[in-house]
Amino acid sequence: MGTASDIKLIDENGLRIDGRSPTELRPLKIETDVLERADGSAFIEWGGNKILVAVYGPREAYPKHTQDIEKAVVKARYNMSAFSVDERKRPGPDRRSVEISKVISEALSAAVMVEQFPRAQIDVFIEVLQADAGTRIAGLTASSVALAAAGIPMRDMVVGCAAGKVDGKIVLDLGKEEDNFGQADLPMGILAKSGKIVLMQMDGDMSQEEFEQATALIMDATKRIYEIQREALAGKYRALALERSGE
Amino acid sequence: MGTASDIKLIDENGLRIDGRSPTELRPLKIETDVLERADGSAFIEWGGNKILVAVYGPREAYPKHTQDIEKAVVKARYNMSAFSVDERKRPGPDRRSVEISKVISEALSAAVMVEQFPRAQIDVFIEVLQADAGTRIAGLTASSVALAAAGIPMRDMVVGCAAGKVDGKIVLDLGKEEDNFGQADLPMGILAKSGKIVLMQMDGDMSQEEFEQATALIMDATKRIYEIQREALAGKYRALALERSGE
Amino acid sequence: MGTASDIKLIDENGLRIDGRSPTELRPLKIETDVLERADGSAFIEWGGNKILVAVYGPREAYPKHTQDIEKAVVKARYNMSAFSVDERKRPGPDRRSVEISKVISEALSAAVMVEQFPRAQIDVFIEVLQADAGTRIAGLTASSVALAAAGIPMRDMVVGCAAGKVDGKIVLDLGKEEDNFGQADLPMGILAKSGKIVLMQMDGDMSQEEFEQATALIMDATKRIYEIQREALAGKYRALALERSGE
Amino acid sequence: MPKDEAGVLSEIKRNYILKKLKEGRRGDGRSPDSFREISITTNYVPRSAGSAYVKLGRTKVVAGIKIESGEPFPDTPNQGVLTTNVELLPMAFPTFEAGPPNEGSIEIARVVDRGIRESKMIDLEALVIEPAKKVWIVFADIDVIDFDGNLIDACTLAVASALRTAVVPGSTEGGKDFALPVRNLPVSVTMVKIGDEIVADPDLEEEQLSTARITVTTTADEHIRAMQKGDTGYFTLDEIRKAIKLSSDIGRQIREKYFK
Amino acid sequence: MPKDEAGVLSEIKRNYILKKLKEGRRGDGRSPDSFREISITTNYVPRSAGSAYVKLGRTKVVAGIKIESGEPFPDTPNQGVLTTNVELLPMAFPTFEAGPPNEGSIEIARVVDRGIRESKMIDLEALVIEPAKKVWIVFADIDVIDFDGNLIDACTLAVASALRTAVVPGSTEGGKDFALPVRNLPVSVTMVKIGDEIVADPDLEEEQLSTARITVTTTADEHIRAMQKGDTGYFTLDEIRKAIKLSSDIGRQIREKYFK
Amino acid sequence: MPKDEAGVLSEIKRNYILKKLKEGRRGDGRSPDSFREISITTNYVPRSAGSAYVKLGRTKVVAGIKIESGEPFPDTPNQGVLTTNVELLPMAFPTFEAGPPNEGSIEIARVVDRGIRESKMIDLEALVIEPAKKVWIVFADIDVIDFDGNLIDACTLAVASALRTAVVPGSTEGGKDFALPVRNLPVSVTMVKIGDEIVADPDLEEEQLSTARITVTTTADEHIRAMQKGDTGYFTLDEIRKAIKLSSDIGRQIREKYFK
Repeated sequence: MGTASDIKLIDENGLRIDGRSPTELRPLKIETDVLERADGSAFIEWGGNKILVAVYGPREAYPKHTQDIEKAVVKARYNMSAFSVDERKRPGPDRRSVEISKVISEALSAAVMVEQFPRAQIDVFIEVLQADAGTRIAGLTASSVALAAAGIPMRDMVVGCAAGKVDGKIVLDLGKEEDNFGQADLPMGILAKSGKIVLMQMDGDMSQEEFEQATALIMDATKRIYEIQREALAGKYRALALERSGE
Repeated sequence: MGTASDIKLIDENGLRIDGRSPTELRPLKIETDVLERADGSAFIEWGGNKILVAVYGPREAYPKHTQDIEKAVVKARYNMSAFSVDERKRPGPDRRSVEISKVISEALSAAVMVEQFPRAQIDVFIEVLQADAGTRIAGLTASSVALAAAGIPMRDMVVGCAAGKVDGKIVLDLGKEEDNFGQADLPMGILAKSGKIVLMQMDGDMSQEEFEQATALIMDATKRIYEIQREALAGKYRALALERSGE
Repeated sequence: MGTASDIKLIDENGLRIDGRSPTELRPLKIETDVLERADGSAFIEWGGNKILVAVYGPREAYPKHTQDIEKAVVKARYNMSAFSVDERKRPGPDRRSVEISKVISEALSAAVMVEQFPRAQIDVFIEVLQADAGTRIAGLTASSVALAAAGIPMRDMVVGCAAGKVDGKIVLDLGKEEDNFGQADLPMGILAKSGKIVLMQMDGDMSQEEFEQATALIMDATKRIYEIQREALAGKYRALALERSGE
Repeated sequence: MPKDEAGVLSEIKRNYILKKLKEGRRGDGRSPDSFREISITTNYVPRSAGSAYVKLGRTKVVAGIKIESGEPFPDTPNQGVLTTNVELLPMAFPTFEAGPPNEGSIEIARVVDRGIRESKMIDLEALVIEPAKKVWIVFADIDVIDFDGNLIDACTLAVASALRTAVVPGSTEGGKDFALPVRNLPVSVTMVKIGDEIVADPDLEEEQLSTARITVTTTADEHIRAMQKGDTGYFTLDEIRKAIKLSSDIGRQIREKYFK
Repeated sequence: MPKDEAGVLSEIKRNYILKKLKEGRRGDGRSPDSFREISITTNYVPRSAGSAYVKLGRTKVVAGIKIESGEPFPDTPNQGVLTTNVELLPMAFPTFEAGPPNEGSIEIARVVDRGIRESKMIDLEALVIEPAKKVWIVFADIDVIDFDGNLIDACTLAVASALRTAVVPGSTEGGKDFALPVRNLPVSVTMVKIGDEIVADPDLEEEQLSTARITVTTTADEHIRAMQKGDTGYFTLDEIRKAIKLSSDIGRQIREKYFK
Repeated sequence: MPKDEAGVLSEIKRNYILKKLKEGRRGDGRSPDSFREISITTNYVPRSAGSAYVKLGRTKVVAGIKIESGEPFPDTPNQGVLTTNVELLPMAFPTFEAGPPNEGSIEIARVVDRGIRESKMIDLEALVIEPAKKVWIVFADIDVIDFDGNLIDACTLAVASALRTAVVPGSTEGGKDFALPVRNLPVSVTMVKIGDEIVADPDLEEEQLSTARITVTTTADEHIRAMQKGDTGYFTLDEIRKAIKLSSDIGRQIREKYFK
């Protein structure tokens, strides 16, 4: 986690540096079907994050030796564009993005009905156009929407959400300064209906008591995020319905 | 194109820094069959350029997925040797050589009777041993000769030639200083008999009128270069004839 | 070979910087079956060298085009761990390790009954955990033991041993300072029983007379090293015998 | 350029397009010399130094500019540096693959770069911090996110638009932030030859039917700043003259309509 | 994680292990919350700055530390640098291949690194030679030489043990050599879920049967410093609570037994 | 080494060559200890610092030298740097592929380099510009353009010839240009074993028939400066003695004939 600093991240009124309360999410907006070629797509703006997700598949897994005869392989590729962060990022995967791609792939695999598509591959391309804190959970949240928009059968939606520790206090959904100068970050991926945990990473310093507080905040926020996911998809189906009635 | 400079590239008599008139080519010499292993080869000296070309094929395209069931794939690989330029060049392709390889491959494809060799590959290896200005058109000119020397059926020879703009004037076949400090360069690849244009790139600053002047110079020079190509090949056939009569 | 220096490598009594006589080997110890997964393994400590060797195979050679229809391919991979040398070594092969892998592969091929395993591959992984001088011959010596421990039929054991020139004198088995500041190094790989030479490299400055002295030292030491190899393997078979009688 | 998902355009579609072209109409109803609809959203990635999201029909690209201090090239000690990179993201098309730039994306980036560079759009001489030691390096990176043909023009539009809004972070080097000094505006126009027809701004279907491609980049003075012929077919000199004229005309219209 | 040599665990073995687990016993007789035998040999590579050879059951790894002077990261000018790398050597398992780190070894290295880093085991602020210019760079490299499951814990044990014995070569920078300043000791505990059971320190067979993996790294204060969930299955929140508790307990035992 | 185009030498050719060898004659009529015709053209690439085009029978290589200023290696602060690289160009043989050096070309480059280096041909100590800071770096690059066996000797001949004519661009560092200081001349002689015979300067056919290869590089004092045994066969000690003697003799002849 972050480096120590003199910056006061929570003020005397308990408000955070961007004015949020400890249990408040940053502004969050999801749009579907933003791309034409992809089988499904979504665009998420979450705080300053701008992330595009495209889904292709199910299609035959390639190269052949990667095929699983029992189920589809979900392959997420998390990528930061060269201009997404303060210092220009050299194109291509680095160790961080390889790890994030792996945990997101695993989280989505738990939600998709992979057993329906043996030998297939489902590609989820996550492009971070602008990065604020929490790109992996924003990318995960949008991926789930893009999969649904692609019509891929899922047992549940995956919601990404994080809580962290800032100035010694547990708060929801860290912003950039909080991420840089906070004491802990706990990103999670949760199946919306069942509450099962399919992604979890943590770094920093948290007592077991603080972990309880953090997960309570996350579990509660999950419902709100799920609503936004549903609305984004409802927008899609409304649009489809209109299209049809317009014929 | 080049950087601005105080160097005078054309003198009061209209002569260029190396003494040439605006419509004059640098000295140009082509030799064939300079290598033993290749199916065809050529060596070109054009100004200070020294370029070796070897042709292999038609042979089965490999890997298999690169095969075209309707025609042969012509694959040129333009490469500068480590010692060919002022500062030692790291071995291996860079972006410039990848682009040049692509446009040369495309230009040669237009000349070779590719439809006679479905699923085949024709490799053209261009090695720049010493680089002066205009390596791509010199390499292209020699490639055409090497293909013919390899006995590969062609509908026409490809001639490479460039014109450019120097001290505000359109001149033929830029030399090194002209390339470095000139205002425009227009390399072209032309089918000798039909005058069709199969390679063209331009960078710098040229009015549409100047473009007309430049292409006029090039079209005219094409004939002279084509003669040199023919002679190089005639030399080959003369040599063959002598060999036979000597038997 | 080494750089010139004022360091006196042989003292007035003819003893070397580590107290050895010119014909003395550094301490040498070999252990087998130090790993569980490998089909055979050996650990060698030779002077300050600590080298681990694992053998896998014979197994089907992969990729297929590397198969030899007449015999097994022996593929040694010599690798230095990042912490094996003074300055941290970047992981991955460099030119030196590629060359060493090649000459060790060739030396072992001469000893293994490769004709018994057409289309197969025998992998020999050599990991240098701590490098002193002479890692290649130590690795070769241990590889031979690991192959035998894996039960791979061999016509002879390969013994690695080196001699060199230090302060103008021919001595056996150079140590680190001798390697750094000596005048020649001659590493050899010898078939223990037949005395055939299957690896030889030399660098430095040696007269033909000095070469004779050096090979005499090496040939003599070969017998001693071979004894240590045999004992390491005998230990293995003794252990096996005990295991069986204990059943 | 990649084939469509079926790998090749169906014979029927192909004949339909060719027939229409002979009648002076394109598959989507355009005239041979017209561009698809263009939409430009600048400042799309506000945290970059400059950015633009461009739609050219259904082709979509995002350009982002980063400006950092660094060393000049030894042969141009008194100039800033421009570097242009194009990523054909796998999200943009079913057969695009992740990995280092291939010859296709390298060609696009180099043609876009030449247009920007040779038009002298950026005043590189105004980007020197300390001669021969420290200059501003302008990174122009383009993400191709949705592919339906004519990437060169979409990318040139996006980079040019992004550069026009870009800010040099002078404050990081003890000065003040200032607008990137830009002057000329290069417009690239790409045309392909289908049968004997030349059409501008080809979509993917048209690219698949074409035998040769030509890009002509011009500035407001109607001078040519960069050209690139592509593909295995040919052009006659007259066809190239026509293409240059077309580029010049379309460039004027685009400048008029989008860059007032 | 790789399959065993046959590619999959035989049905018979699988059922045997699952059945035993229901009875609270593991294939090798361990209880669900117990580790395999641990053996730690420090100073195994005496010429490195610090080293340790760790056996965790039949899993074997060697960690070596190199400490060199170099530049700090621009955003942490007053701190030394730690970098952690794991090599899954092809000697360790039949299907491991030589080559650059794959996603498996990268994940292991990053989880090990986070445990060391977030526990603040190394006092990075004490590793500055000249602020913003020169600091000590600590390279922790781990060779995996024999693989039988649970690499994260084996590697964390090895790196932590090696760091505790490491010496900074201050004499190369005009000072004195000094012991690397370490304080907290992170202990990582990895657990997997097989059926509905959670077992600690899985061996390879158990990893192949498991649906989800979780690593919890704690310090002596029983605070959590790093966590990582892996694999395509899930945990309930209660299962994670249980895992944290287990990690805390096992961490205490390991500290007690091996790091007195 | 690569096979010929058919992949293997035909049985007939093979038997013919073996039979002739027993009679002391080689396929092309040479005696076992003779080289093919050598042709050396120096200054072949006049814009490089030094160059040579060498034909050894039908094997052809071009060596070019570049000399640039740069940093010395930390362990040899008072010496210039030599680096040797061999490119097996795909134009040289049907099965050579473009790409980074493979183990074959690396071995060749390293054996050539050792011969040059250990003979102390170049006076590296005379290549210091500023001790520990700046020295001359000598890049010896070799293009293999036509391949018919025995690359090590062809490359050594080419590099040695190129170095003898090389000029250090001292004027770029405020001094004067000067001839690269060279003294000893290494000559490498490569021999292969076919059946029980040892033949020098093998062509491709002979390389394909041979079981073992040995290179011995000597200087005028007939000392050995570098040796390399290759291939999966063996030599007896007597065979190596014979090879050393042969190398010494041939080296004398080559020096006599080509380097007066």
